[in-house]
Amino acid sequence: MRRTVFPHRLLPWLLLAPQLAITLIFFYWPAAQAFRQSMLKEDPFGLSSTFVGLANFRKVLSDPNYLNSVQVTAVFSASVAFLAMSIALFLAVQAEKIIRGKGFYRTLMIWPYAVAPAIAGMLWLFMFNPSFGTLARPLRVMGINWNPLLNADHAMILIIAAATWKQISYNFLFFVAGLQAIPRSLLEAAAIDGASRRHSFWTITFPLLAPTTFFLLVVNTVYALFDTFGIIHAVTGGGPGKATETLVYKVYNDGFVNLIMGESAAQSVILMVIVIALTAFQFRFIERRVHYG
Amino acid sequence: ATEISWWHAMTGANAEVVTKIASDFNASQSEYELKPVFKGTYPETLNAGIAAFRAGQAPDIMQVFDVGTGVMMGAKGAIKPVAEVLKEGGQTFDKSQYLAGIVGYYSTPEGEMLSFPYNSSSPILYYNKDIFAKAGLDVDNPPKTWAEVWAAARKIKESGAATCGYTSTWLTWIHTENFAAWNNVSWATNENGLAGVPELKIDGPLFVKHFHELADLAKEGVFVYGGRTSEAKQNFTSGECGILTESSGGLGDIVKSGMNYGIGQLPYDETAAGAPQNTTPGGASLWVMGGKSDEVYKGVAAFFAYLSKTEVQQFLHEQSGYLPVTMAAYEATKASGFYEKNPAREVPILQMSGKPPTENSKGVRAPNLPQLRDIQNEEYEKMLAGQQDAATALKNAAERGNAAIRDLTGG
Amino acid sequence: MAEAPDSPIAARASERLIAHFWMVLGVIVVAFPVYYVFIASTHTTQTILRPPLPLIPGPEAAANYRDAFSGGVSRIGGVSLWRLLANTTIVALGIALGKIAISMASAYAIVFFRFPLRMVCFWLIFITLMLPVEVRIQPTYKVMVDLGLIDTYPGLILPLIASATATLLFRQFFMTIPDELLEAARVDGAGPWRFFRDILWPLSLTNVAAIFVIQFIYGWTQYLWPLLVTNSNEMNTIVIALKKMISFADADTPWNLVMVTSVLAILPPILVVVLMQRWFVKGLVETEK
Amino acid sequence: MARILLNDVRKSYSGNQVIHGISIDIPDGEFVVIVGPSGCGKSTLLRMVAGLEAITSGTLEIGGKVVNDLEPRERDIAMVFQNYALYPHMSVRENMAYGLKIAKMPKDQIEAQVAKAARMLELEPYLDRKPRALSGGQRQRVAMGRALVREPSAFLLDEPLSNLDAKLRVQMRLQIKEMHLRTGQTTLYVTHDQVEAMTLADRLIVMNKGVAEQIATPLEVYQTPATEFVAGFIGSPAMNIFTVEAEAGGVTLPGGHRLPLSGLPAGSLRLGLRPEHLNLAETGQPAIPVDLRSVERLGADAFGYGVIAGSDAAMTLRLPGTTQAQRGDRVDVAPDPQHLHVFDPTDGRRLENF
Amino acid sequence: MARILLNDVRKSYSGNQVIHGISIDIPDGEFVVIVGPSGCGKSTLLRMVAGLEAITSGTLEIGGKVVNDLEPRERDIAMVFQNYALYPHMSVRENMAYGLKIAKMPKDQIEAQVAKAARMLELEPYLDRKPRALSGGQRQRVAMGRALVREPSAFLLDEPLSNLDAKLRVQMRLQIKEMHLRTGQTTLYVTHDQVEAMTLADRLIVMNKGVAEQIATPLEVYQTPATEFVAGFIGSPAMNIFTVEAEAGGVTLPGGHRLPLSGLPAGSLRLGLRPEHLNLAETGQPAIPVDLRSVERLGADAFGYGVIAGSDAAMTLRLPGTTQAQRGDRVDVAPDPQHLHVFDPTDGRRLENF
Ligand SMILES: Nc1ncnc2c1ncn2[C@@H]1O[C@H](COP(=O)(O)OP(=O)(O)OP(=O)(O)O)[C@@H](O)[C@H]1O
Ligand SMILES: Nc1ncnc2c1ncn2[C@@H]1O[C@H](COP(=O)(O)OP(=O)(O)OP(=O)(O)O)[C@@H](O)[C@H]1O
Ligand SMILES: O=P(O)(O)OC[C@H](O)CO
Ligand SMILES: [Mg+2]
Ligand SMILES: [Mg+2]
Repeated sequence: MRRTVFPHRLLPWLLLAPQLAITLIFFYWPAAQAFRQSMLKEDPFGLSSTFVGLANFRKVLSDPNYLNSVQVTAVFSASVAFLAMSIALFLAVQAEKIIRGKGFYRTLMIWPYAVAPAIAGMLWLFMFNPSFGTLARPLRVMGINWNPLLNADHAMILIIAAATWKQISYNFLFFVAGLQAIPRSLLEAAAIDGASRRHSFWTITFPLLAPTTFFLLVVNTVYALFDTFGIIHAVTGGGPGKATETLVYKVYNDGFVNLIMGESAAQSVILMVIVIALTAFQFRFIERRVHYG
Repeated sequence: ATEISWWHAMTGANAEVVTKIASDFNASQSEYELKPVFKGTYPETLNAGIAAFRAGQAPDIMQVFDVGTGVMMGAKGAIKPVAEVLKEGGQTFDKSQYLAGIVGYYSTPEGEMLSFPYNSSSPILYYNKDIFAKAGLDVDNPPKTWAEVWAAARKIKESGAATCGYTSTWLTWIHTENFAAWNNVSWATNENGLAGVPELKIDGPLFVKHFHELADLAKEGVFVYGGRTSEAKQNFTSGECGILTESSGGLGDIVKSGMNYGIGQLPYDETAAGAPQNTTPGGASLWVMGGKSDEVYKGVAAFFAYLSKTEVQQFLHEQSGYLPVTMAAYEATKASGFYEKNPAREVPILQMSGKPPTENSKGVRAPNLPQLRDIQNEEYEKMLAGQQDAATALKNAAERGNAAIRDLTGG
Repeated sequence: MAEAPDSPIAARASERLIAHFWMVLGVIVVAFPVYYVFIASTHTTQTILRPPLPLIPGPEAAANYRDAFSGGVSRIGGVSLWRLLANTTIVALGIALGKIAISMASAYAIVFFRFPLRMVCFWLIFITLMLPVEVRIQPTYKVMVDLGLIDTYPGLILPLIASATATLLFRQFFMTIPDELLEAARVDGAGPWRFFRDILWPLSLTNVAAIFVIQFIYGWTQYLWPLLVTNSNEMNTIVIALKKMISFADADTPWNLVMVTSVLAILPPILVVVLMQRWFVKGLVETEK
Repeated sequence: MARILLNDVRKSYSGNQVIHGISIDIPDGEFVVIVGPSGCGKSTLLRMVAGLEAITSGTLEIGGKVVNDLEPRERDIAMVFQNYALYPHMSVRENMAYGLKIAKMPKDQIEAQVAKAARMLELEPYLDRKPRALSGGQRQRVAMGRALVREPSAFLLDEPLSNLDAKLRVQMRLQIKEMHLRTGQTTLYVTHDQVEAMTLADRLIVMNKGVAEQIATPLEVYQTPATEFVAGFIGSPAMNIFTVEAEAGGVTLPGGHRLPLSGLPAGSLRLGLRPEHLNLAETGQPAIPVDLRSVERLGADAFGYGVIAGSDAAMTLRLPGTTQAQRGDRVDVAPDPQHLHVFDPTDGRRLENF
Repeated sequence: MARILLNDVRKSYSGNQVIHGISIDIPDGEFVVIVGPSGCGKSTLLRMVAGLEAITSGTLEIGGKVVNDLEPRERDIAMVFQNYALYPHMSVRENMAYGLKIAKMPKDQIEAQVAKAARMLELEPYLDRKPRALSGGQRQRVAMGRALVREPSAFLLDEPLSNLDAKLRVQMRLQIKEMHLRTGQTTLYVTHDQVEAMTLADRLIVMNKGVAEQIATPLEVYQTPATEFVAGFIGSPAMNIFTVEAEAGGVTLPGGHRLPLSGLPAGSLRLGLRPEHLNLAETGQPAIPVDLRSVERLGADAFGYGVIAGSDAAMTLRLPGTTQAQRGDRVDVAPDPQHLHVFDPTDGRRLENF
């Protein structure tokens, strides 16, 4: 923890007020509503609703499809978070080495982030549709029977790739910022101590990058868990079968498309609990290993 | 002027048509001002409407896709039947003026029209004439039955004219719901759900036979699966597949792709008694939301009356590719010689209104049709991937679907 | 500034070459889809509809872009391209700036002050890292209606700045600021505001730039929320207009215009990135002597 | 201008006490130097006065006001940090001007002040550089300048000259002294340098393990160190201290040598002799024989390091720069009886009354 | 073990030259101390040898191999940084063990090495602390320890003792010397401390503004400084240097005083007299009258700072610690004719042949 701090009492509250207000209105209030809704059985328009207690939860948790979805989510989220972070870190490290053209690469790396999800779905269709996709052709030529429409593994690979692709830019940007804050003197000391570049990366740079990495870990976990249903929706629609139906896609699909309100709300409550647990875990256990300057 | 809000999900050229119709309507009178608002895809529009209704801000008119019909009908207090609106609004409403296949779909079993059909479509068959020629198939006579389609498709593949013989969009809508209606077999009990809570019958022998054949074709690589909705259209425009079954609404893209295409009726199963019967519409209809002022309802009624006008219907039909909803518009279009130039436009109308609908062909309805389609798609995909046979796939689809329905209706 | 390009701690030429190789590869993979859209925007609808698409620009660029600007987009969107761009810019800027302001303030409070309930606030905020708009859409919408924010810019902006990611980022960064700097500043007579303005802010610029870029783009590409809280075409954003053009299902999508609009929708964020480049200054972190 | 009063000030880091109750009354304008071994708590003490470190217990008054709970900026102090703590994003000029800017001094006055300090610190060529492009000593001077430009009521300096070369150091030392004479600001100054400590201080605080062992003028500390620790710490080379057995008429040194020192209390004692008070013995004079282990030649002087013959009690001798003595030689030295230091072997306190 | 050979080594920072061509041949095992004013390029030179700073031109050989383009780790050196550069995320123990771990030394051996260094540096109680919980001197000792545990062929130390107290410093100095005697590693050592420079060095490099003004043994440097700069820089307090007019039979000092020094070349000259070579004049002896401006009492000695009467030429005197002289007094001092230093007034070079 910080050695010195400002002693003010009121000021921190003033500083926190906007965020707290917005959080309460736009997060806690809706979350409370979702919680209420999860105990109801309701038609979409809310014309009739019956209190059913925990029935929705019971139902969701006993649904084998839901458990399947938990598994899909675990594989998908872990892969996306891991890949998106490691590829971005790798590229950020490369970019740091470059002196001329750094800005150029940096700009290009951010492009995919600028692609609205609405367009991204279309792009992936055009590129990876097994028969006419521009990039599916080369795969075919290489003898890979590329068919994410029917092959569950291919579909999983495809959405992992798409979700990773979308997030690399984000991670890249923050890794670049994080790398710049590492004192060069420490790398010098490591060089003197005989560390190879690779070694000093893993023993000095990486540990000192931990605040950024930790931030990205939290953000990427959340991203992989939540913000990816748009991509799944556009790219595989949860299929083939239920091979790519993640928890949040299911929440979205059941609530938004199928309009099964109570169950969808129950699912989002479960999801919230999972993420609260995950976030708490990350802050309590993983952050212990983070070294701040 | 009283403002009337109209939330819709029309994109592309169809969005232009909406804008044009609205401004023409506004220009035609001064009492009401119709304000069309794009609210995203069909599910997004429906959700926006629901959220708005719950917040007391529902629009006056809302476009809801075909599969949302069940939900809207269930929301008794939230909507106002169109028939009522028209009557109270002082508009004469003569049901017989409308295409029976379409109006039937959006009415109660008792015949009260609940929503106003805006954009209706019907699945038809497209084929690539160049590929047909190359494969030595009759370029002017597309296959009429599924058996003929299978044969032609195999020939295309075998002859090397194309890598894929046949593909189709919407397996649920075309190969299940319309398959049932067109071949006059039951999709579900209770008049396919129009008369009450349905119990799915999609694991019937005719369905099994059909999907069995489709699965075989897929195994041979003759049939290529393109996705759950319209994605397969691209497999056709790219020249990869020789035959496509797809909504009549898909014509625009096919025309624009510049390919040498032909069209035919949706194929039927020649072993089915009475086939071909009639197809059922896809697309969407306009629902009037409840709890609005009389003034608004009057305006809505006036708009629907305007929309029913022959020249408006004719415009809608010719510009958007959707079906006209009135007989008069159809006749007028025919008289104008439009169909000679665009035979593809007439086929869906003929399919839909060739015979008076039976219990099996008025359409399908379930409170959770999107979910049922999801279930079907999942099972079909497993089947096409070779993980299960057609009988199992359909049995699973029916069972899981029925369970979902029971769940919802508390049955 | 002596950012010695020849410092042995910096990569040597051979390594730089390898780095270039990886960057080029990375950029190709990552930016390819964008290139793809650009290529598509230079072809006719017909070519686009008959995939696979060629990988080199076609001859229709001029025609397509002229069409888009001379009303092609407004014909479908019901509002001019300029208006769309203006709306989107306002929303994106509002979100980016709002988020930076709010989250810097709260991270500052959490890191540089000790006060009762600090940890409670900390958890209250960081638990909200989850739950995207889509999942909480109905209640949120109701709040907007109650606050009369439908069809307003605040309505478009406020709910989207309610996330803790930026706060987390600034917290992480603030925690790495050496104590000495705070101490030196306090001895120099700086209170919380001066310290923030004179020390913390300049040192945070790289991160602010990153957050700004990310949030600007996030705001720029928003779709579902703007769609929900606007009932007037006049308030549409470019992504809504874009979505309005694309139809996979029925009929006629002016694919060439879609692609042009996609390119135009990507350009401003890219411009922002380019303009922000100079804030990504090489760290001020000292070398050892 | 301010009187600084510490009253039993203590500091613990998570239960681990590092300042064990220090009390001192520093009248307005006094120059107090804190010395002590590394880690004894000098910086901590300074930081507590500055308000950067919470005071665990005790009270601190500045200018007659208890300031335990006041912010650093409310204490009107300037401080030079041991590790510089320069603002990395500001140029040298901006670093120095920062405090003045906050105090809302007019621009031209700021410039004048900064220019003056820069001249004095020989920093003029570097005013527009960022700290990272400076040498260690230059950075230290900037840190110094940042404090000098301000005119606070108290100055706190934590080893401000440790990275400077001898010449500049002498120069700076004189300037600090001069400035102090001119402005009369109360000053607390931490240093390791004996010369700085002796020459700058009005009073010296000699700290050891969080305790102030002696607070007195430099000469007092040098001449009458209060404890064995102080005796060994102040003075360079350090005082030679060893155990002797005193009886009437003389003492027995390690190695069994006897010296006819009288008047010491009988028994085991710690005897301290500064190298500069050991002269080469004339023949016949009672002397201490020292076996030299090494000789360091510094120019003007040389230091001989050795042991009392026949023992392992270390002895340092100060020899003339021209001495011929070398490793292995035996040298006889005689202590100056005026300058004997005697300490209690149990608690290390000085024994005065003998 | 390695010979280090610098051949016209230069360094520029973006066009700004800070090392102007330094050549020196350091035979294997030599202990070379670099001194010079702050900012003269000492650290830069060291960093070039370490491989942390690219060499702008010239060649650097270590152990007979040109290493200009080698990575630091390929040079087999250890270095103590002026600002410590401790790894903030590692404990003291880990900081010290880091280099050994990389060298794949067995675990128990690492532990032994670290324990040894920690004992020597009095760091044992802090082995498990992170650097931020250490005092300045403790940090410096860790930095030192990090280099000590390794056994490289060359040691580079950049003011490794500047933050230590006098006592510890003496102790460390002796230990460094001893270790060097034992292991015989070639060592480059930067310091500001005259005592360190004089006692540790086999040879001294006196740098000024990027130029090596003199490279010689400490005593040579002290006794026969090659330039006026060196003369003024080495020795503390610094040599008094002023301009005199020499003619046959005597010189005229500032203030018009005449001294009967013979044998000097006629004309304007710079005359240097060390404080320790000015003795209080006996009555009648030709003397330099000095008006004291201040007197610093250090215990053993006192320094008198003043000017030659009637001029503003500064004079520093070394007086006995017991002197009664004080500010305002006039003192007559006589130079030791054995220890005159004469420099060319134009280029500052020493004039030997007079
Ligand atoms: N990155 C840099 N860019 C420009 N000039 C620099 C840079 N680093 C150092 N210098 C300059 O080079 C000169 C030599 O610096 P160096 O650090 O070698 O000095 P030094 O002799 O070690 O001084 P000190 O005793 O104060 O540590 C200094 O004047 C310094 O200002
Ligand atoms: N944050 C901390 N946590 C625990 N112990 C600390 C912390 N900071 C300092 N200490 C310990 O407190 C003691 C006093 O530290 P301080 O910095 O005051 O020493 P110092 O006298 O200034 O030494 P130096 O001359 O080496 O700078 C040291 O032993 C140090 O290890
Ligand atoms: O919109 P269309 O004509 O593609 O019809 C598809 C159907 O609406 C699917 O239910
Ligand atoms: Mg200290
Ligand atoms: Mg240096």
